Amino acid sequence: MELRKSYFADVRKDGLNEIGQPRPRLDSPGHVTGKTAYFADRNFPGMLHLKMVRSPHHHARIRSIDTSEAEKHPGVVRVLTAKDVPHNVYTILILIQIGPEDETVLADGKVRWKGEAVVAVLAETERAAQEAAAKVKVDYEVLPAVFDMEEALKPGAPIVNEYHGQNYYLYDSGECRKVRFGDVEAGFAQADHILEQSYQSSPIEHAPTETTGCVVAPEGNDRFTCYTNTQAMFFTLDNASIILQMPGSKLHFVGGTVGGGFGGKVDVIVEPIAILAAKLTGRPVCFIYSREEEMQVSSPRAAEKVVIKDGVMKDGRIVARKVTGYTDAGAYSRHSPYGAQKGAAHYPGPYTIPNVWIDTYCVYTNRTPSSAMRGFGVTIGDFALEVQMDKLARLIGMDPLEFHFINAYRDGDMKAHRQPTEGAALIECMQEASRAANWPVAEKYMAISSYGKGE
Amino acid sequence: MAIRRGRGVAAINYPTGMNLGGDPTQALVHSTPTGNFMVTLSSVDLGQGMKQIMAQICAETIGVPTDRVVVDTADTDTGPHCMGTFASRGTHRAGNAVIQAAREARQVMLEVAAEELEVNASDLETDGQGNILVKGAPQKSMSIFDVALSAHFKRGRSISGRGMFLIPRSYPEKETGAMKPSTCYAHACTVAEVEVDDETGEVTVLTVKNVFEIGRALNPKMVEQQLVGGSWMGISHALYETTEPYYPNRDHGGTDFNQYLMPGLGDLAETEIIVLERPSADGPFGAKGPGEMCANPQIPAIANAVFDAVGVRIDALPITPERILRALKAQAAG
Amino acid sequence: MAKVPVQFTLNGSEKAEFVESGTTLLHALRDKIGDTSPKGGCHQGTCGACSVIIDGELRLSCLTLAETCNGADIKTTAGLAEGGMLHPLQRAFLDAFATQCGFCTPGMIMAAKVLLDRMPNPSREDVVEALSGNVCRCTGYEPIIQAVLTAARANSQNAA
Amino acid sequence: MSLALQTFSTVKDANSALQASGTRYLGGGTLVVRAANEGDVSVSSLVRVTEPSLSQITISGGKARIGASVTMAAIARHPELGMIAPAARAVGGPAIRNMATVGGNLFAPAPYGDFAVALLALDASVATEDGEMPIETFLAGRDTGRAVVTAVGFSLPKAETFRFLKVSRVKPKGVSVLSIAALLQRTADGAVTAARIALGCMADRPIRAKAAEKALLGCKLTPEEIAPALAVAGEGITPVTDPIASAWYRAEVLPVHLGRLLLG
Repeated sequence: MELRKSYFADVRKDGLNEIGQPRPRLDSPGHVTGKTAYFADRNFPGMLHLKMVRSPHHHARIRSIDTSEAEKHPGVVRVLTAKDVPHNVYTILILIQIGPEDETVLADGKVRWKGEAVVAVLAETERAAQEAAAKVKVDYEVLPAVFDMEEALKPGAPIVNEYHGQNYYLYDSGECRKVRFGDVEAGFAQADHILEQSYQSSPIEHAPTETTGCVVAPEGNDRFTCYTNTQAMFFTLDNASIILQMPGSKLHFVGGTVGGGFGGKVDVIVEPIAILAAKLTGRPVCFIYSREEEMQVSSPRAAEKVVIKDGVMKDGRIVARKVTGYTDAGAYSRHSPYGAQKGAAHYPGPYTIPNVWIDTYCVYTNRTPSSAMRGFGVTIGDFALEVQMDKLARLIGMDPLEFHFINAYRDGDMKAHRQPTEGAALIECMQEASRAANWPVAEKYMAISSYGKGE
Repeated sequence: MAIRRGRGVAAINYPTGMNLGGDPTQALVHSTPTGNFMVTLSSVDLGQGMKQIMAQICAETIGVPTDRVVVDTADTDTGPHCMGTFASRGTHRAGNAVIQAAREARQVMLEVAAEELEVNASDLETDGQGNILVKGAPQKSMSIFDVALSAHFKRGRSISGRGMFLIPRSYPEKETGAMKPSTCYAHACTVAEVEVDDETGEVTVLTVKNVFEIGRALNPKMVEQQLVGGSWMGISHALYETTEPYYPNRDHGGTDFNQYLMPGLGDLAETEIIVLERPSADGPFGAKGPGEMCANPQIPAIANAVFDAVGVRIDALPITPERILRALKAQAAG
Repeated sequence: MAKVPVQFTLNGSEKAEFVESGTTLLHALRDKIGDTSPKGGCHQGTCGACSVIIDGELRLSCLTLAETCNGADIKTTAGLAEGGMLHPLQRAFLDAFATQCGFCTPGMIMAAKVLLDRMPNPSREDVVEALSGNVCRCTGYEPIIQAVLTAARANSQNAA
Repeated sequence: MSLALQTFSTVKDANSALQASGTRYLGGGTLVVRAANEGDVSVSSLVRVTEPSLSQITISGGKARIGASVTMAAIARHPELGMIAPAARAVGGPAIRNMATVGGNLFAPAPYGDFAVALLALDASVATEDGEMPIETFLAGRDTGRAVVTAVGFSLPKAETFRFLKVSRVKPKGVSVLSIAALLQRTADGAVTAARIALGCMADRPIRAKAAEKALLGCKLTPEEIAPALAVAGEGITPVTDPIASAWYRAEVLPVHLGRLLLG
């Protein structure tokens, strides 16, 4: 890695004692000696193992659940169903007033995705829990499922999630988050070329080497200590408090040392049910996702679809950009309404475009609920935007890198969401990339700066 | 058979912190009797090095070496609230909270030293090595060790501070979408060079040259760790990763590390990282959040490079050999 | 549930425990003996985080039944540092900033150790092959490869 | 019920124990312990054998006999098995190769079982207590047979006659897109007089490319002369679809990779 200190030297104070110094990491000695304590390194005598019985169907009504055989299985201590969960219908962003509550801790009457948690089995050993889980009988009536976002948005599509009542998240702005800037149709009318293209992505798993999980120990005083690898301690504690209808003062979370997250550990999934299990049995409980659960049950990055329509001039100026973004939330909201909205703020990318129209939708389908991942709301949008930029450049016969310079935002430029640009540095990144990659551009582009067009 | 070469470019920006703000983080800092400093948080270290960076930020602010700072996180019985580690917010939000707490503790520390040295606190400075000096008269000094002892046992002062950082929440205007999503943005530009086997659709990423602008590299080696790892993940997202390889058929999702595909040690691209620093107005020492954006620009850069190599556009991720081969066959069929 | 005796040497000291028949070595080490340096990343044999050295060979403790290890000589990353001195590999991982979350690190170090024990001067390709069964999601692998190559160089300089 | 391991000193005793339902043979553990870890409760009892012959490699008279418990690592480093070492090294990473056995590989479903592909090309015999059978017969019936495999045997191929290729997305340790093993006898001027080609991932278990084998007879290994064999390489295949590749993709690239192996 090279630090190019020549850029922005005038606005940066170097020569500090600790900042900017490559100090060794204080946690690394623990890592290389195997001494770093992750949540699963806590082991308590008498700890129970929680295994989840999951829906084999994408969408189904639960006619009945029979746990009697499982309860009799040797080593089984307790079997939990929806009725055991004090506040079974929740949504994690309710803490920042983004509702409605739309997800069940344990399925109640219906499952909306393949892999949904239905019954929790607690046993003395993992093996006993697995054997008992295989004995839980759930009678399902399979319902029509919808996987495709455009299908889900059509009239008459099966309703995925009754708590919403329609297959999209209803923002205060309506069925999508909107950004309107300038007059996009006038921009298209003025453009030399119009290019409309569609991009899509598949769900992506975070795949941290440490799977999601927690170990809960009763403290003996009505408090419960939850050793967890959550990415957000109080966020998880406060949601657990709501779900369990238990004062937060009864909960003690210990964590902060996590074997990789990448956004995959911000859902509040394992902790509430494990704390409930510890409370109902009086025993320590561990609930750790298997690798298979981590891969196929934990929330992935959402599948997205992005449609971009651009109006571009022969001289390289983009004069109008219309973006329609669809985020596949799967069956439940989790963080997706937030992510779709973040996309609306991110488009039209780091470019100054006078006429912009953005709609971003958060759509419900019977796919695995998606949630945050590294680059949430932006990564797939950047893929779409930057492939589109390449196509536009080629459409007008211009070098793709030079085309970027023409449109790059600079300090003072008004963004589509009506914030003036501050602290831009896109141009300098591209100038340095031009040098590093030996991809020459016209001298005039090497002479400009993010400090603004006036300079 | 032909191995065909292409290159592509992409440029991006990325907001630091939770979209639209409203995401607080607090920190507490206190000194021990011998002038070591404890930072208490509930922030989560996912492996990116949050603990180390908070130690360096506290040390710089107080004026002691980093090894005199201990970071205690994350225990909800002791650590004050942090919204969490996500949205490239950890360094920015918690860092600001630590600075504020450390400044308050530093002020008490200087006041105690001022009493001991019989000068005004405003006339004191730290040397970064653990000593407090009188400005312009460095021979008149006192170690932080002694200042802490004095505070604890003689003066009855708590060298401690409280920090809170909150960017007020922005609410998007319904019709126009006017809003303030973030206060600062990191930037990047990546040029990727690939080879594509036009008989099998296999892509080899030869080089990725990444330029990242991240505000301030608080610890350059740790920045490098994250940027190199992120660049690898970007390549992985571009070419390999999916939980539903044959959607709309939802079968055949990988359930292990053999079948959920990511580049192996034998697939690594030659990776160049160049870092620029334009300090942000509200970042701790100017830092922005590099953690997420470093994995973004490789994806479109590779997509564009594949097009440059073989003339087919793959507009769906991941860009698998199968998708390329199908496109090449369609192209050949006219 | 039938308990069976297991007895082996772990990092030079004798261990004897009763475990349930069918218990993996990973569980025996972590839950019975208290050596949590091998990590359970997948329990499938696909991530390498549980790697240990059994009688000089790299093995996956998640797929090895404890009772098949009677009499074996087992080494884990927890036993690598001697007399408070880090092993050159551990030192190299620190210096190369080759750990981020650290979860894969003990397994990586085990895989690297069997390589260097057999091949003091490995090529980059040898390192790539030796670590190929170990997954890291944070680093992009390059710092880990560099750490192993550095440790090898340090070893050969000490030997010279 | 927990998972119980029974250890026997003879194959005979192990075979008796394996008659009980829920009982599986424990080789290297890479298949069966994984299944148990993942919650396959159909496995309740494991059986292993400590008979030393199962771990022995014997080379004599141009023939190799490899005990079923011999690991991929042991084959890869055996000085007289260099010609098939690439197939052994194609299995897993180093730790897996120290555990995975020849016997286990015969049962590994696609996309695993690369070493069995090599054995199929070598026309190996598979031994159980009941005697020996050709590997093709064994593979066809492997789902129903319950007897412990004790060894595999094959004639050592002459240098230059045996070729092996594994194609994977992830390197160096990746699961197969496909694997190909070919045993080719040729005249002094290079014309093929006998060919045996085995394919991995072209069905749920290794299969032969019989049409291609036939089409290669009399051909020299030039692009023009092997073209007819490549054209029929896909006859009779039913490739697997899995996260690595689809059946379509595997079928499409099979002739490409077979061509590269033959011309390489």
